[in-house]
Amino acid sequence: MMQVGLTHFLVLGAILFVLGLLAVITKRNAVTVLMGVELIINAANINFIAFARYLDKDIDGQMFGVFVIVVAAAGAAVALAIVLNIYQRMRSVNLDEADSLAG
Amino acid sequence: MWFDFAAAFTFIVVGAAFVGVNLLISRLLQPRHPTAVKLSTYECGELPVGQSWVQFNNRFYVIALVFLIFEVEIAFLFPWAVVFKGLGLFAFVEALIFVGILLVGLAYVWRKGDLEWDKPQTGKYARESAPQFFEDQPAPVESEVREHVMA
Amino acid sequence: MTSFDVMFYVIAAITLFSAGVMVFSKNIIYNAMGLLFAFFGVAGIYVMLGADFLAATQLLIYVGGILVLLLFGVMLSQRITGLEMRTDTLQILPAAIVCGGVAAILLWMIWKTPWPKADIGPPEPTTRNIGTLFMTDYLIPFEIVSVLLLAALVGAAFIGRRNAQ
Amino acid sequence: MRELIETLQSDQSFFAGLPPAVLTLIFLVLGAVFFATVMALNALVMVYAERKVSAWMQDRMGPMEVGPHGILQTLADAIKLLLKEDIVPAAADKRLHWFAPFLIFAVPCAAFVALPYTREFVFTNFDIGVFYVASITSLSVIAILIAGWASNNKWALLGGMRAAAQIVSYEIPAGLAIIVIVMQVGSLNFNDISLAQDGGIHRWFIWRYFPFNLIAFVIFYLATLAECNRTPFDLPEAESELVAGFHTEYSGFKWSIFMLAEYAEMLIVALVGAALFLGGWSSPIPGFLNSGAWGVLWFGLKGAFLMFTYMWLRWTLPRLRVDQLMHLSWKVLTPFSFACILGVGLWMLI
Repeated sequence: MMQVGLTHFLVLGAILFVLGLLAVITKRNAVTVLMGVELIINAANINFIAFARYLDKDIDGQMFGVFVIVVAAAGAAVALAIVLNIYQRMRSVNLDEADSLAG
Repeated sequence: MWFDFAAAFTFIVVGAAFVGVNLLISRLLQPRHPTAVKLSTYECGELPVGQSWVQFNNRFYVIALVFLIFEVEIAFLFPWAVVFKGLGLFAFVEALIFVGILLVGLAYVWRKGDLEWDKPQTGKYARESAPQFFEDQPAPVESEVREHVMA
Repeated sequence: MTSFDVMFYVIAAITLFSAGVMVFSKNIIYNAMGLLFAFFGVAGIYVMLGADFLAATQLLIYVGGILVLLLFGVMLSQRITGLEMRTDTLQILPAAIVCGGVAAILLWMIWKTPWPKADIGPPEPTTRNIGTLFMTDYLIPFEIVSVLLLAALVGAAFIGRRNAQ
Repeated sequence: MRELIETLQSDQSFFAGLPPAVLTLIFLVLGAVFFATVMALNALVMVYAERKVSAWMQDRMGPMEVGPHGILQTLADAIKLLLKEDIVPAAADKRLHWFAPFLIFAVPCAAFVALPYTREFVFTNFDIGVFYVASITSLSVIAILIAGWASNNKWALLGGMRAAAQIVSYEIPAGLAIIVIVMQVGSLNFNDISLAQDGGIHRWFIWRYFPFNLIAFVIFYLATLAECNRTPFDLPEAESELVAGFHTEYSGFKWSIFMLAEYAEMLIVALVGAALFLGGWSSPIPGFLNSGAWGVLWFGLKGAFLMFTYMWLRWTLPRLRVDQLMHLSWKVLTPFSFACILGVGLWMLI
């Protein structure tokens, strides 16, 4: 077993990314899809910070990480508001049922 | 740094283990005579109606939303506060702009009444608007009652 | 194996297992619990990469903020009965193909790229540097973040308000 | 702590042969067990004190039967709770019902690690100490929501939702009040913050930049009181309307875990308040017992004083209404804490 280095962190990030992608594709409930999106964002952030530590040796990657977290928070807030609104109109948060623009 | 976080991790694990050991001891000592009535959900002696996983008012969501936005702001203000002493006026003006823009948001939700919770109403208005569950009225639909109670 | 390696495998196992729970469990609250530990594990990974401020931010914003918001969202958007707490899965076969493909490409790329061997020292505290960078190189993004947050707050409050309809 | 481990290794002592990682792990586990025990004892003492204080304020005797002046009463209660049957309602989600006590206890346990106990001996030296404590304590919201949901009980769920809404609302003013102090020190490290207040009662942060720091202290005090769900902010457990709030369906020792966690959280916020505003481990009289292990005494006394005021308030003030609660957090405390940051910032510039 080789010493833990950049590759290990990248592989971990890749697996997390794929798991998040799986959730986004397969889940029917909008809130769970959002959870999958958060997982994907986390996976991307691991890559940013791993590169910052092992390649850049600077903290610019961490700055990116902070901004990514902020954007994720704003995105989650708006997305959940939309989900709740859909729920109130259609009494369902299943994405395949929310296929009408007219509400 | 790694030592500190390793200590924090250890504390979490040991804290959980402490609970586990105590619950195990309790489990070994306690009597266990479950009956159907004992295992029923407690609703002040009434038989439970429906599941409890009911729907709540959206107001909870808006509170959580305002909280999240300001939490992010606090996370940004912490590193700013650390360097504020050394940077002086420039950093102060920057933070002022940053906070000022967000205070507009607070003012917005304040103005729109999102921060209001239902107040108990008194006087004439309350008598008129209070829900009337009397015999001459049509019986309220269950969901309406629930929304009223949960609000 | 150093203790660093051991910690990495422990944290990675926690993260991946809880991410698995998040993806494969059919109960939404269990999904949220899986997400909780996945966020926690990712915070641990940040610590291992020397990003202490970012790890605490992850706990504060993701676990203390976004996850609470998601839980509120779950509780606000479910029907009364417990049956509806289950979430179905769709499109399992195409999803497996797509995800398998993406995973293969990513892993192949990571494997094939000749990453430079880097000598790295012990991690340094980062908060002061992050604060300084906020006030210098990243000043514009710092200010724009507040505009973004304002937009998100106003927009989401408008959409999420009950009587918006 | 790390220095201690290094000394033990370098010596020709009993521990010399062990690899450093194992030695560190042993010490960390011992420390964690110690603090978990402290949390349990803290709850025993505080419950007794709460009974006696309330009795004193209402001009009655309080517990008198078990031991002299009823001093063993809470111990007897603890043994009783240990022997009680643990009821999990048939309708509850069993796994999460079990899981919530673990989470709610582990969170304050993790916060203890970063606090400053004495000048010389720090368990850990977190560079981001204050921020770490603020973020780790925000996790207890999740545990409360899970406990409320898993019980599958209307009172529990409503209590959990209310508690969550209340705690998150008051996290904002508490965080902003902490920032007021961090601005003045320029560090998030608890020991730096305590060091900046060393040298007597007049150097404590609560008196500086008058009145901004005093206002910040009041904001922090009220906000953390609300985060602990204490009276007058105990709406989540308002027994007249919600039975027992989010832990209605918890019985036996699981219920007492919630109590332990609640008292531990009170202890943490009291100690954090003492470290930020009341000088931490430094002695109130310049040069008087101001070194070494005496720091623990001063720190503990300040924390105990704050906890006594929590009890005092509990038996003095009536409970707030929900709308008053939200009003106080968002429309009073939050604007005032921004004003404190503004005032201190301007003052530091001139």
